[in-house]
Amino acid sequence: AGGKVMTVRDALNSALDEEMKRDPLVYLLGEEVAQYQGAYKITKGLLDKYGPERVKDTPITEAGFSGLAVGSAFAGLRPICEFMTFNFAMQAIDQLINSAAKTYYMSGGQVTCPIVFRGPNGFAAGVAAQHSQDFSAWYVSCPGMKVLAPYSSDDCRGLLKAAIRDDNPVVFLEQELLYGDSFEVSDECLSEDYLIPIGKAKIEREGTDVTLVSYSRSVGLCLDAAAQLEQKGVSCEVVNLRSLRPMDTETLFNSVKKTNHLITVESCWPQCAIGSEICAQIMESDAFDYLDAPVLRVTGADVPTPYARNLEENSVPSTTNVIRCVESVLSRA
Amino acid sequence: AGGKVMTVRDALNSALDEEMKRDPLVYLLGEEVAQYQGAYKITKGLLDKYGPERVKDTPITEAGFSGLAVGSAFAGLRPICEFMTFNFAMQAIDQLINSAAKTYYMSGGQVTCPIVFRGPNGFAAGVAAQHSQDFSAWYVSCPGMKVLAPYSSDDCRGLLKAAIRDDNPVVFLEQELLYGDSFEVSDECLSEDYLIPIGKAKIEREGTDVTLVSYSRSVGLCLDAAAQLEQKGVSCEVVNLRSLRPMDTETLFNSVKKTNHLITVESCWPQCAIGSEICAQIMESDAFDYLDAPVLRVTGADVPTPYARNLEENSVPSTTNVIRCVESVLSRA
Amino acid sequence: ASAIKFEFMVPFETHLLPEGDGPKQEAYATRDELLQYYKEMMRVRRMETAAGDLYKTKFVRGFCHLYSGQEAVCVGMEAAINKQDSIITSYRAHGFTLMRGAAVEGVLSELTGRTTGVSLGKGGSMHMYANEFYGGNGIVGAQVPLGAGVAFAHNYRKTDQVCISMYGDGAANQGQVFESFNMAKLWNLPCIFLCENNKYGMGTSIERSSASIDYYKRGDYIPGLKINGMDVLAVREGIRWAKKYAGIDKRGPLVLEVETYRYGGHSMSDPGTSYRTRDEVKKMRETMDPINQTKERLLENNLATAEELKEIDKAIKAEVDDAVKKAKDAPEPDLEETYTHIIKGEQYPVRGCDPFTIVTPRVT
Amino acid sequence: ASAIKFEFMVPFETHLLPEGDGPKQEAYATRDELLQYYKEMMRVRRMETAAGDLYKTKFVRGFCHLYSGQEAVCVGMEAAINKQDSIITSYRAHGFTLMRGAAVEGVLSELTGRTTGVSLGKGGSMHMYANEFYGGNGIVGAQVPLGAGVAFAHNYRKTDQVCISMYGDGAANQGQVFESFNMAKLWNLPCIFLCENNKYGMGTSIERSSASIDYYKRGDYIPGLKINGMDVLAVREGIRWAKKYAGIDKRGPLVLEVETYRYGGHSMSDPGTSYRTRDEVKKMRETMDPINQTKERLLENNLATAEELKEIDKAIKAEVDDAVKKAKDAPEPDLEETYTHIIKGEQYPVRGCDPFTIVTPRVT
Ligand SMILES: Cc1ncc(C[n+]2csc(CCOP(=O)(O)OP(=O)(O)O)c2C)c(N)n1
Ligand SMILES: Cc1ncc(C[n+]2csc(CCOP(=O)(O)OP(=O)(O)O)c2C)c(N)n1
Ligand SMILES: [Mg+2]
Ligand SMILES: [Mg+2]
Repeated sequence: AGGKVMTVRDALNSALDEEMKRDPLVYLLGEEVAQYQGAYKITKGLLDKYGPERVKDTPITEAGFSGLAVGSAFAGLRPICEFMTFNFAMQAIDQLINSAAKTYYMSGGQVTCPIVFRGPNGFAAGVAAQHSQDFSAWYVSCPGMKVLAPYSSDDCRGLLKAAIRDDNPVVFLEQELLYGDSFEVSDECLSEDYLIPIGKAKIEREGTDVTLVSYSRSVGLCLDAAAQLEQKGVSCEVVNLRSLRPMDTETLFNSVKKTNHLITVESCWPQCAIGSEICAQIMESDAFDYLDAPVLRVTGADVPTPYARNLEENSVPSTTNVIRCVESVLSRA
Repeated sequence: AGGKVMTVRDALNSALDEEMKRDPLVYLLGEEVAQYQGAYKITKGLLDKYGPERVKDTPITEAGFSGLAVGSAFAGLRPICEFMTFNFAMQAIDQLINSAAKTYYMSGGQVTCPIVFRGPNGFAAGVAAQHSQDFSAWYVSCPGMKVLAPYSSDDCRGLLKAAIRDDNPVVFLEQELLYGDSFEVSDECLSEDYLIPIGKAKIEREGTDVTLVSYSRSVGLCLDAAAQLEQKGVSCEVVNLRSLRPMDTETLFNSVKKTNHLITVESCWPQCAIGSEICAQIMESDAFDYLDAPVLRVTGADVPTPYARNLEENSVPSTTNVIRCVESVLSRA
Repeated sequence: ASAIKFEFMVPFETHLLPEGDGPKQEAYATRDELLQYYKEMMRVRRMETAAGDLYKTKFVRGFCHLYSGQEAVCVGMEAAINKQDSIITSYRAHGFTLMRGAAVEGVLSELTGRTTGVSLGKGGSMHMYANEFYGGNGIVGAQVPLGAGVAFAHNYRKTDQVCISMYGDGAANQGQVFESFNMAKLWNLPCIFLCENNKYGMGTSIERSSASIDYYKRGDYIPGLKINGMDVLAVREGIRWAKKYAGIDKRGPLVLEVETYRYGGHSMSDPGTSYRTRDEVKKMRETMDPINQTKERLLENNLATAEELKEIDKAIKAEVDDAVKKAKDAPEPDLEETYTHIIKGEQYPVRGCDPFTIVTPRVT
Repeated sequence: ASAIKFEFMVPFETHLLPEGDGPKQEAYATRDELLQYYKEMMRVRRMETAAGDLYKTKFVRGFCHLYSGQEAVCVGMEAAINKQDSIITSYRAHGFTLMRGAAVEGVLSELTGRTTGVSLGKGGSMHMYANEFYGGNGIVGAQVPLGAGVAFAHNYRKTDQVCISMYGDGAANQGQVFESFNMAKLWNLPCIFLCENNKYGMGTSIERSSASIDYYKRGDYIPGLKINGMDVLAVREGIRWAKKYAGIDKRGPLVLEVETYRYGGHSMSDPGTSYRTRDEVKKMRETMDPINQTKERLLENNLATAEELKEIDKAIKAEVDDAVKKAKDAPEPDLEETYTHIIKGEQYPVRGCDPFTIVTPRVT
């Protein structure tokens, strides 16, 4: 890292820009992506550069426009379909699962669907229950889909570009609360051909005592918790999954074999979530034998997201939750 | 059991009938539920008995009619909303989650939503990828929803009646392949006020060596496997969860404490499924210390359901999978 | 009190109605009525201004969609229906919450996330409810079938009540709106679909979102009526007629278009000036403002004096100021409330953010 | 060969088209053309009968929706478009798969779930594809926006091609159909929405599912055309006109209604007699059958002899019989195929039904 910094917003925007420049089959559609420059300004400037044929404002009809995008992918285009947030994609999820993810299989490989569904997912601030659901686990459950959940600007550039070049449907889960955050980026990351391989996790911080595994914004939480725990003499290794399906369990399990302790951290509701899956997979792997204590999960609270500030805070995972779990597993060891 | 047998279809049908008779606010809607008597004949005879005001054929507009049903529940009716299969409910899932499950909370308890969403879920025979998804885990993940997954005729009568009388949205997951199956039912079960408490599991078969935990049709698989394993001298305890949210982990964990071994069996895709959740919860509970081997999961294969008979068979869990897992955990002990 | 006749500047337009059917192109109103509407509209306006201020001072968080400019719609509607009739709308819900019986304090305290809020602080701006008011819904279009369902319940119970199921010009393209039209027509539901056409979705003008901007015709086979939504009397007359048509005469659903305008941005984060000109907004304010129009009617017909109106304004200001103060001072909910109201009746343990936080909520 | 003129028994009807626009109420066809259509319709009919038989003998499983009675639609359409034009339809897809280039054997082997099937046995009855034929879709209504997307791609590439996006009378009420209409009109897409009105959904007649049964008018602001779908020449002329309108002249989308009839039940499990009379079916077969009509045109105009037609029938029978045999005898897919074609390109390990079954599929 040469000390250059970039916001997540700019990372996403530049990745979109470069991939649209590179491949004329790539186009972008969604609500307010063109003239309004994106509800969260991720698509800023693209209408001017690529014109209304390639940057399309859609009506507020998620099922319709995502179905249309999928159809155009069947016919050889490479759409990037923005959902203003993934909450609204629930109206369209049949198109994502039944049309996008399953058709390559059902057709015995005849019909491909190179498409990226992207937009913010999970918590935002003060928007209450209908606007802050984390859908990671649902998409992860579905074969035929790839699911990416970037954390940093580097993740965003490298993974979004990889997603756009991928020949499969990719769900690309961003986080609104990260859009304005700045991260250091390397020169390599700024290259127009910077691709992060799908299916590879990243060790964000090395450590020896406990592994914190996470994705998206919760990676930041883990890093904060790790910094605090360092004060107390606890060394955390932080694994950023980056890709949720396929998931790089190898990197994760190697980390566990080293630290012998694992905490999963995410903002999904607890049940049937990413942490649950990691617990199950670790039980079925040889990494299990290296565990000195059972895995604990930090998750969103199992409640619809409340509006009031203090209740909302109480329903979003915090460093307190992480530290409490770390201390618990280490004390058991 | 007095030797009386009843099909799952009749169990469901009689439960609907009795609850409609009992409470004039209960009504039924869905595709082909009235004049056609139900695509799978679960609603047979009800139109004749209760008339077209209370048994309503809907157009093929899942989002619309489930939204309408939810609205009528807000306004004090007690709808039973049939999905021809839960695959089609994916078009409507926003109404189930964002409208039905979250409104009681968002309104601070002002608006209630007593509704049952029911229909077949999961595998059917020879219907390929778009028609055989198991949605259990998605609904289980969502607070505000209750999720039931009956196995036998007894389950179906007692749980459906309880669901209809419940003041919350309930997702009631049936299994098409069970509709024609006959089960013994007790006199108690035939009573018009037979209710099975939501949130309680049932031990279908007692055993000492390993616990098989399951729900819906896979309970049958476990019982078959248990019978086969008995031949080999292995004693399986089979836990039928009945209710997936809330889940009776107490009964389950007590069983594990007794047998010291656990296999989860379901037909969801593996990732972020019910088995995953059970693995995670057991790690976080004291039952974990009683395990003599890690939990293993039997699930649907992680593939879109193929059409060809042999491929389909290969993607649906079988007794072979269960027995293999049992033998593995017991050999590790 | 004797009523005065007012001719409408903008006539109603109809779709598929028999010649001569539809509301009259005029209305009668008394001094008391006009004063009441003036007061109610002014109260909504002041409340929304206060909400905006509370937002700017960070007492309100997240999304906050104001109703300024559109007041004649909620006030005119309420004047035409009764308390057993039902309304459901989108996230732009503050005005309706008030008109359906909440106090200004209840709305503003919901916005500040306090336990005195109409939803106990759990819903926020988009999720407010009241008697026969089914919210406040955040998912564009999703409230439309919900409203048809409320109408279904009225029909099921064989009452004369209607449900007014509201949506915006942007929402008007949502598939479930059309699905609802179809069921409402097939089943002859007393559902008044009401498209509030304020000319924009978020930043998208109606011409860019909708292949047909005649929203009152988009029920296709359902009769429609276009209403000037800047005139509270036109709204009242239109809704009164619609209530009789759908509720009392049981002639089936209707699709109404109410033309209106939002003065502010889409939500607090939108300055509302990138997709329309400042001039356009200014002109609407100057020539069409529903409160000014009502004021002029009162003054021009000598139904009230400028003094009287100033008194009303003052009283409302005091009411809202007081509500603001209370909304700021009221306590936040107990942390336990995080876990209540998930389900009704028997409770089960709820998991918080880690395995050590397990709460069994009180029964509600 | 010289063409003969045929007047249509059932005239086209139009919606929102300028006076005089729309296809002519007559068609010209040569002997070769009529013979070809006869042959193609007969091939579909025989194939569907064979499929039904294979179902009854349990070679085919699950859902199986036959096209008998509706053959003129797929044959007439294919006669009017070219191979670069696109089609997408629902689960009632066998006829289109054939017309778009598959062999009878490929369709029947898909039904029997063999590796020689058009989808390698993985899709079954509802999921068949071919060149510019995008399935075979099982979720009612979902294929309509997909088809609009294919049209979007044609437009994006600036070609003259169209996509015909098909749906049934039951599907016509689905919200995403209307969402697609709106986008197609806004963006002037070369999309021909085509409602195959065969009078019933599953067991629901059109009057019970649809508040308006004028399906060609349900695009509201989109011009429409109603076509007699039992007459292969009417279908051809209607589609030819539509292709010029939407594809070549770029006048935007259309909504076509093709009136047709299914002879059998909705699927193999439906006897198809509880919601309609046997008489109704019989009458349609006797008076409207598309194959018979074509046969009569050939015979009455001395374009072919009964002998010739019998020869054709015989050849088709032989072709289908042979295909049936092959479909029964072909091998089932390798078990490995369970795991292939989940994703394209680089492969990752796939979990089977237990933790001991982990397969890394071959690259596709
Ligand atoms: C399904 C869905 N998609 C997108 C959004 C984001 N969104 C909220 S309001 C809005 C614009 C709605 O415009 P309109 O219906 O005209 O209502 P108005 O705000 O003008 O009252 C959008 C796109 C949403 N809440 N739900
Ligand atoms: C979303 C959805 N809902 C329900 C079904 C079940 N279903 C399959 S076909 C059908 C009837 C469709 O009728 P229509 O559109 O007229 O087509 P046809 O079968 O007559 O060709 C129904 C209800 C489905 N496949 N998808
Ligand atoms: Mg608007
Ligand atoms: Mg039909």
